Amino acid sequence: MAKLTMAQALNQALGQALEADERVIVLGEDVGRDGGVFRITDGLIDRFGAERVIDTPLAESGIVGTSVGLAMGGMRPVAEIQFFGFIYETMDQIASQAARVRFRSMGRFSAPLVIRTPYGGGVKAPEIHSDSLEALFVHTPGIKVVTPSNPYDAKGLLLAAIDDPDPVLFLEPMRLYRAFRDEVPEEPYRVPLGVANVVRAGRDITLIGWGASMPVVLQAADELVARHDVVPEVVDLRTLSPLDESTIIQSVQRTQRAVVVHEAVRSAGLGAEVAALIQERALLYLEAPVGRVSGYDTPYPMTMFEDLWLPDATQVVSAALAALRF
Amino acid sequence: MAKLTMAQALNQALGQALEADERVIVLGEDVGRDGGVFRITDGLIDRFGAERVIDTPLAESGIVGTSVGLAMGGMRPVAEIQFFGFIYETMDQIASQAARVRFRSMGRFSAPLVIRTPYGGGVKAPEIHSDSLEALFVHTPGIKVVTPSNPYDAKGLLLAAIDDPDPVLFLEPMRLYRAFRDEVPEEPYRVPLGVANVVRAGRDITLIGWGASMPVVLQAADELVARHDVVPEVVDLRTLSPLDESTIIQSVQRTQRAVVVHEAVRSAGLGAEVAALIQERALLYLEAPVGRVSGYDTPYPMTMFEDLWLPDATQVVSAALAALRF
Amino acid sequence: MPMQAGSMEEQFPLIQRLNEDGELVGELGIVDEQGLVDVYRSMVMLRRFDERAWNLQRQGVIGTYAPFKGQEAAQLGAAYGLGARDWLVPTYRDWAACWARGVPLEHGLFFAKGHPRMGAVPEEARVFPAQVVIAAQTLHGVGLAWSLKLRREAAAALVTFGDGAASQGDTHEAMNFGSVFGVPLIFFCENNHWAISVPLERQMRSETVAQRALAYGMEGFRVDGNDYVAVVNLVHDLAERARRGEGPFLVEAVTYRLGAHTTADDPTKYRASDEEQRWEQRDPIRRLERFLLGRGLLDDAGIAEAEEAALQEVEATLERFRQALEEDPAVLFDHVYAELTPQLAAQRDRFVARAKEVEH
Amino acid sequence: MPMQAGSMEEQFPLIQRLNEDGELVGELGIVDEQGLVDVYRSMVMLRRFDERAWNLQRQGVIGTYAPFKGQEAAQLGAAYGLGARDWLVPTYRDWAACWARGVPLEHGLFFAKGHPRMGAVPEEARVFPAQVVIAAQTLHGVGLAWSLKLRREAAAALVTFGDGAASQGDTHEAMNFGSVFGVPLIFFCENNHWAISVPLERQMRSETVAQRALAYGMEGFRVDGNDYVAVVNLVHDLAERARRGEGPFLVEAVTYRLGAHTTADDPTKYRASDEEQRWEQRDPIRRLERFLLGRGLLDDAGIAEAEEAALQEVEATLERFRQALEEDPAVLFDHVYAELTPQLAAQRDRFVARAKEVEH
Ligand SMILES: Cc1ncc(C[n+]2csc(CCOP(=O)(O)OP(=O)(O)O)c2C)c(N)n1
Ligand SMILES: Cc1ncc(C[n+]2csc(CCOP(=O)(O)OP(=O)(O)O)c2C)c(N)n1
Ligand SMILES: [Mg+2]
Ligand SMILES: [Mg+2]
Repeated sequence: MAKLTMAQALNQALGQALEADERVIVLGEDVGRDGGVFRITDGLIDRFGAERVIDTPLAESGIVGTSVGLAMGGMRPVAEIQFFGFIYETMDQIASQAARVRFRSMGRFSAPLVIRTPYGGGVKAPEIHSDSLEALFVHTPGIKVVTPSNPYDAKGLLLAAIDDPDPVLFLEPMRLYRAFRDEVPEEPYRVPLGVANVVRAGRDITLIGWGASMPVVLQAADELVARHDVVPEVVDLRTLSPLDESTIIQSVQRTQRAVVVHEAVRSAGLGAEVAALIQERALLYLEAPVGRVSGYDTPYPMTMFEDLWLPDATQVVSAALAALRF
Repeated sequence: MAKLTMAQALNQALGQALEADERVIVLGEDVGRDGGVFRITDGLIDRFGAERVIDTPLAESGIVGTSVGLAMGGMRPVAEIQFFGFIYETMDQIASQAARVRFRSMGRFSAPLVIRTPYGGGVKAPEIHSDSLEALFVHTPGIKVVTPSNPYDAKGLLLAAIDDPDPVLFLEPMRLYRAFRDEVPEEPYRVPLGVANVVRAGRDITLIGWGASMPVVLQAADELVARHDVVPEVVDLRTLSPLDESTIIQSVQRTQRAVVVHEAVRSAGLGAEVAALIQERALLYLEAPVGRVSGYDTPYPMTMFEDLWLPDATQVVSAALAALRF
Repeated sequence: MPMQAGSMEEQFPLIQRLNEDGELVGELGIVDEQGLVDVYRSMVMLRRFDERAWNLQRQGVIGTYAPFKGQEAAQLGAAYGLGARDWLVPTYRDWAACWARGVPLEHGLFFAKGHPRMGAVPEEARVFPAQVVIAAQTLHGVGLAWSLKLRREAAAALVTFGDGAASQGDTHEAMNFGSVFGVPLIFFCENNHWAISVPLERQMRSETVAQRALAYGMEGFRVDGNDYVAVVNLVHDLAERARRGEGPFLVEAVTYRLGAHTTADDPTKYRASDEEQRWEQRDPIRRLERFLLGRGLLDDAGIAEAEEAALQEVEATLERFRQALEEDPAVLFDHVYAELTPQLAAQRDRFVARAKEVEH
Repeated sequence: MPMQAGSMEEQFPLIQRLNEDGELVGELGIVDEQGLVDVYRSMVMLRRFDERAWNLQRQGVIGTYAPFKGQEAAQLGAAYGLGARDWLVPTYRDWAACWARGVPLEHGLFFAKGHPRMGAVPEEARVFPAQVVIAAQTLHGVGLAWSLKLRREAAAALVTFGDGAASQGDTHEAMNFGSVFGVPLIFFCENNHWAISVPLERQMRSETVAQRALAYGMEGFRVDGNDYVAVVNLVHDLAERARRGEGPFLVEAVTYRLGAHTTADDPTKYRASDEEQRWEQRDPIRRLERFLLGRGLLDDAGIAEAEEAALQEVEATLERFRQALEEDPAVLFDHVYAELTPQLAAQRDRFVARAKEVEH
């Protein structure tokens, strides 16, 4: 089996989807000749032509809005938004259009499109390029939200997202595009949407993360084991909407403690939903408050200081220890 | 003192702000001759002229984006977005522009604008006209989020919002515009931002709501007292960002139970943040999980069934009793 | 020298075939005289429906309704100009156009009622569900037309939008995408001169909507939107050209919103009644009626008969509407996703239990 | 007959005063010969800065940097065409224009470094902070210009944006608002022919950006953006007219991005080197140099001297940049709101404590 980076795994998935299904097209800014600013669509235009791998004009609402029409017209568009921070430009076409087509038409129409977008910090990108805005879309019924944390999941989740009959927002942690390699099977496979991954079984506390935060969570888990004799269970949510609540609850019922980790701003982030759920469904099991390790309530910082701003393993370890000593 | 509806109180506040400060202008779709689709700006164009009470072209990003430029240029624009559901069209200008001007320029510039918008259900409005999207903006640093639940607060909060040196999203529960009247002093006054209102002191449970949900919460409180011998404390958040955490926590530390009520969709709604906060800072006081009474995880429904979909007092009472019997 | 404003009305002259007095000033083109009688009868029926819907709102039977009174010729011309395999992407005021493309009229009432079936367009009708976010559908029209092109379907699409909608960023992005990708689409602007209370001249400084086409290297046309003959011929030609790959096109149908913006609106607050009266003279039905009377294709008996048939049809529509009112509220949960999520399944159960409680 | 595409380049002819060979083909207008020597020297300095910034990124001193190489004449023409009380609303590639309006060049490095001071424009400079969301600033430009009009200030504003930015909905809304409210603004499009890897002809089907003005009843102009003399005179005239209330205007400055999109970009992937070479011939600095040499206003010694002065100025800029690197990270919390909220005060304390820990 080949060892691929997440970027390569995603590229392979897109190629296989284009190959398998004529209805699939890829569109966005610079996805054609340039292969995307992160090279995720590299080479696709040569294999599938400019009619199916399309450089669009610079307009995000245009990209998603036409994708909605394309999807309603029977195509399977995979749209790229160049950075998640620019998603605001097309919020209406996502939240009020793509996510509502099925509901609005009582199932007569649907909008099975995938919106891929790089997100997260740590690569010293300019302003508005590093924001983690997943919570906004978890609060939006009608669209699914998915984010892989490793090359294997990236390929399997993306293929599942393209198959899915509903619109999917597919968040790619840009810091992880080339951070490490995984064994990735050559043939197409699916990782089902809606199912969290218990990355490590444990007993003392549940650490919950997703996407870009997973390496931080895993590093913290290592430290907890190595230095503090704490064996955490680690859950990678993978699909953020709909949430795999039962995996979360079952884990916390056993471990009785939890810390949730995300890069997004703290207030009204997805960590709040996870904490609210746990106290709702497992209060009597809880030995300590569900801890949140997150970004601060400031705009994503100028990158000179982003490393100080981003959650790191030390903070996760401290939060876990605080929960254990509560 | 005159008894005014919320619509009248808001209209009075706008008139007084326009009168007191030349820099204040009012702009939006149909705010001029028509006086706004809810008549909140009624008569202002006659008093202050079409240069200060401005009918704009039909473009929300245009309204907020030019308001950002106006504010940076020294004006105090009060922009109206006709219905909250259309805010998506201008998310970038709110979240990445207005909310970041001060941060981006290290304080050299600021964007002191107010965006007023009617929100919430119960008036049988068309699709996308009744959504409660406050959580999206509580998750957006740099902007304040305010919502009154009665005529008195409406006037005082709006005048405070217009004074505020930072951008404020001002959410007006359209169901309450003309639902009842309050004594409202004629002279201008301010209700400070960032301070929740303990509407009723109580002992057995804390009911937390805001804006359009407050009448539901109050009705539930009445029922709890009258029929169940339960004396709830009722908190009206009023400012949703920044949250008045200490009022919430202090109340729950006394009552040891809480239910939070909102019309917005449940997942990742502001109720999650309130619940997460409470378990974080008052877990050992909690005798029961913080309950959430909210909309369902569907798009805001077609209005034939909105009454069934919206939270009502019965649900709040049940949630409170569940917490008490936990 | 830059182009000076002021010449656009000349550059985009108003295309007319049937003038205000009902005189033919061009060719009938694709329509024949008997067909025009049918169109006349349809218009009368639609006008009666529109009035009836207004009253239903006043009686509290439905919620906010947006009347299309005055725009019947523009809407029917657009709808009937299309071919059988062409698509319509409508806005919220287009019940006449939708009806002509196979969507039963009660959908207009569903929409105003907030009935879940409002957008459940019949399978065979090539029509998108109406939506209310101004201009969002212009991009859907581009995407749909693009899908037709990609799938090599010999079909075109027509997307409608208002004069106010022309100010939205989405409309610009749609026209730009549409022209860059050469999609088989007609951008059909129903310029009824008002966006709620904002008149055209405060919506834009340009004289015409049609001239926007110049920004995109697209062909633009201004047509008398109250002249069914002109509209249907223009749309027919352009749809054919679009199917041949010559699209997209921009059509500005110059018409007028004879009624209020919606049942919640009071136009006396913001517009002069003499303007309304001037446009009453240009009423598209009256114009067609005069033509038909003049040609001997219609007489008083025919008019009475048209009215009679209209009332019956409207009654039948109302009857279908009433019968649809028995709807299971739980349907709200069934089309959020293709399959119920675990969360929604649980919430659906709670909702159903509560609905039962409330019933009792 | 609708307007046919194909005539726009004639309708908006390229305004030029100094041709590619450095020959004067129009009047000097507001500039004098000595002033042109200064502008030449500035351009040389800016070019050296731009190259140096590129290298600083390669050395890891700063992050992603967007070079303005090739656009110096357009930017300086725009900046110097404005009056002292006029405002500049820039995009992210406009460090030359910003510098000419009083923003020290190290701000370009701050921006690329992600330094909190990137947008801390000096109080006296009438310049907005650069921001990266394509086209968002076009609306800020309209709002700012509107505020000048409302406050009866005799001042105008100029907002810059790229050819790619012309596709965004915000640009449309800005031009429409601007023209409806008659604001004293120049929409200044730096058409450098590329939006990252997307060439102009796939960005829009129209031949020119200038013709977009027709959609708004606005005057539009196409100017040779590599011709400082043409640009500065045009902007000067339009700013004056804008201050008199005749605005807004659209200017398309036809230029070329001689370098990569940013330091993260590799243009050999998507564009032909002969195109680049063709535009190297039109380099704005070379053109001015030829003119000055031809007039005897510059000689080899003068060129060498300009280079020398440029290097010194760039060094001084770098020195100021380096000295600014000692910045307190806690500043991130101080400008979220005018006052720290209770949450932010607590979070700031935690952040400071942690920053101290990390230091040790
Ligand atoms: C994005 C958005 N903004 C505002 C509204 C509220 N609104 C509904 S109709 C309307 C005016 C539309 O005018 P026009 O496009 O001319 O269409 P008409 O109503 O005349 O058919 C407005 C402002 C909306 N539905 N969507
Ligand atoms: C809303 C938004 N979408 C995408 C981007 C990413 N991006 C940065 S520059 C650029 C191309 C801009 O082209 P143009 O407007 O021609 O300006 P130029 O870079 O040529 O100066 C893109 C797509 C962005 N910054 N903002
Ligand atoms: Mg209209
Ligand atoms: Mg460019």
